[in-house]
Amino acid sequence: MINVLFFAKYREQLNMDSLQLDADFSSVQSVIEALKNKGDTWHQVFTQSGLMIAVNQQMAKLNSPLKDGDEVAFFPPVTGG
Amino acid sequence: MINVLFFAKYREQLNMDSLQLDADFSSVQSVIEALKNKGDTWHQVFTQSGLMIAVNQQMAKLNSPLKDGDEVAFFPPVTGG
Amino acid sequence: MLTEQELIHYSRHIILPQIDEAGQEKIKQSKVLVVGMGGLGAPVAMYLAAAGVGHLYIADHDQVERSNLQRQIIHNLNSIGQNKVDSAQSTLKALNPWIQVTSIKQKLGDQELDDLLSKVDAVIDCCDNFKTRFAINRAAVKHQKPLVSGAAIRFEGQLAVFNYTDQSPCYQCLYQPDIQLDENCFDQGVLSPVVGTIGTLQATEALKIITAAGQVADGRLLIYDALNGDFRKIKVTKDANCAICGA
Amino acid sequence: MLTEQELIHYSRHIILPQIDEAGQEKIKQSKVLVVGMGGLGAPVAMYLAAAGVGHLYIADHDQVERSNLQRQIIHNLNSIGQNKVDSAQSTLKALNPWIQVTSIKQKLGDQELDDLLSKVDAVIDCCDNFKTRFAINRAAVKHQKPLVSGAAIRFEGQLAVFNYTDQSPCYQCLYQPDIQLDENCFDQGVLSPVVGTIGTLQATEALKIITAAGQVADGRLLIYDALNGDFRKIKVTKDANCAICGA
Repeated sequence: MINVLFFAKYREQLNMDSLQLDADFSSVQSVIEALKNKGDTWHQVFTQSGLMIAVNQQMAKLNSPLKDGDEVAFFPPVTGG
Repeated sequence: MINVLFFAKYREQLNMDSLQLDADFSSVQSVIEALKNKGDTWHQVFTQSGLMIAVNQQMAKLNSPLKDGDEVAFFPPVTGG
Repeated sequence: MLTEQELIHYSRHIILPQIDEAGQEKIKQSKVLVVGMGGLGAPVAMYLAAAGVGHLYIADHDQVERSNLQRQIIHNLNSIGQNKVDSAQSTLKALNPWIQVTSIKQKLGDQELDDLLSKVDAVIDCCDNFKTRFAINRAAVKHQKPLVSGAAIRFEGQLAVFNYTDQSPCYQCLYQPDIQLDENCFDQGVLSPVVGTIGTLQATEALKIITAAGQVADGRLLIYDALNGDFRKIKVTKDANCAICGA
Repeated sequence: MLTEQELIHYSRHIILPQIDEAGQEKIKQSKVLVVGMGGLGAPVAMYLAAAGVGHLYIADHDQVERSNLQRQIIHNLNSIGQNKVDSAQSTLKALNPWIQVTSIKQKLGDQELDDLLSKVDAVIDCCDNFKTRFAINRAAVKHQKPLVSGAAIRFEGQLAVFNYTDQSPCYQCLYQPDIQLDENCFDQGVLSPVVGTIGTLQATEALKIITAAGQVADGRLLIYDALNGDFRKIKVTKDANCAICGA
């Protein structure tokens, strides 16, 4: 089981702040693949450039490994000032 | 066991942001009594007017009951502007 | 209707889908009371003016002193000795010509607050003492107007929205009126931008209330500790026995 | 030495035990570069000026437009068409006569940043594009100067301190240089006080770096979502293979 959180723009676009995935995932990349299959909006959000990832409140990468019970958070890059 | 957190001015005055009390406490008041006995600074902090209390991230009162594993946070009132 | 120049002025709001032209029109139609033109009131009034709140009521009975300038960025060297509301009004009118600013120079008691709360859509509490904070809350509850409350001192700040709905707590559900404490910046000091952080958060909640964008942060207290850069949220519930807002 | 008038001006800082007269003297001796005089740069420069940063270097190559005034509170109606640094400089000098302000009107490339970073104690990134953000980071790493990075758009903000110690991550440990994104306020919009919140948090971290008060918030990214009033902290570690700060 993986807890998935969506912050800021992604939370708005998906109209959801969290969901639970009841399966095993080896890496962040595999979670993203699963989310992309949930529909058009999902596919759009998870193919945007610069997607930022945190696993258990620590910055992570696409190939970061996951274990049961991990929390994966997605949030957008911000460059404006 | 009770997890005790200190925020803002109290954290500074006690030079500590948290501690663990390994005993049973029936209410917030009994936690305060235990803390007051830890020394002069502790006694001073916990006799200040307006002490604010949260139990498990929810506002609480002196007579709020506690159960094993609760988190009790103390923080000062602020009126400045 | 927004004029062509207003559409340009507010274009960075209007492009936000949660605001849009309709939201900016709501901001233009809104009337907001800001109590206190000190450390908190400065950024609150400046950002609400820049954002286009159509009618700002600003209240303060003090004059600008040199020691205010360390953090009260609505005032400047030329303001020293002036009434704070007069100094604030010139800054606000220079930021935005499309808004109306009404200055209130007297100390606010129950009667003045009763009158003011009948006129505005929301009140932003930027004052520096519990007595006025409780009086503002009483008037806000009486007139069923949202109260955006901020406080800051030393390296600490607090933020909460009260009285947003029938189910929301009021200020007196959180703070007991018998509290014996009025720490002020004169005695205790305050790090300059800490008031700015709390004030800008107050302005944001006010704009969310006016436009119905997002979720207003009511029913909770935000605690900010600048020394370790920490923000905490504490849930605050309505006290059914509250002397002010209880049934 | 602080003069008698400065002691009054800064009295709300000096009374703070973590600042004291010695800390205020450090603030007076400090030199800080603020890149960008827009939404973030406005509150950063105003609060650092009010707080007494002795020498502010402010950089921006743009002119003030009407649409800036919705959030860039350092500028006003009279500034439209002026260089942003000129408009900013007059506001800053009116806030505090004891400080020195140096304006840089050109676009900053590697060479200009190299020169500037050799002169200052810290750099505050308030710019609006990744290219400049990466260039500022390179210069900050080269000169081993702390970088206080802020960003804001829509209802969102981010804050981080980089390069504070040898063990701290740099901007490029967090953001990859191949990122294809430059969302700006022109396309995306921004809620007026959101830039104020991130900017005041940047100013606070800068003052903590200068005075060594509290714990500087390095090694983490703060994410602010104004729509639900949420703050989150994400741990950021140094990337041993970072092309910029790696060994």
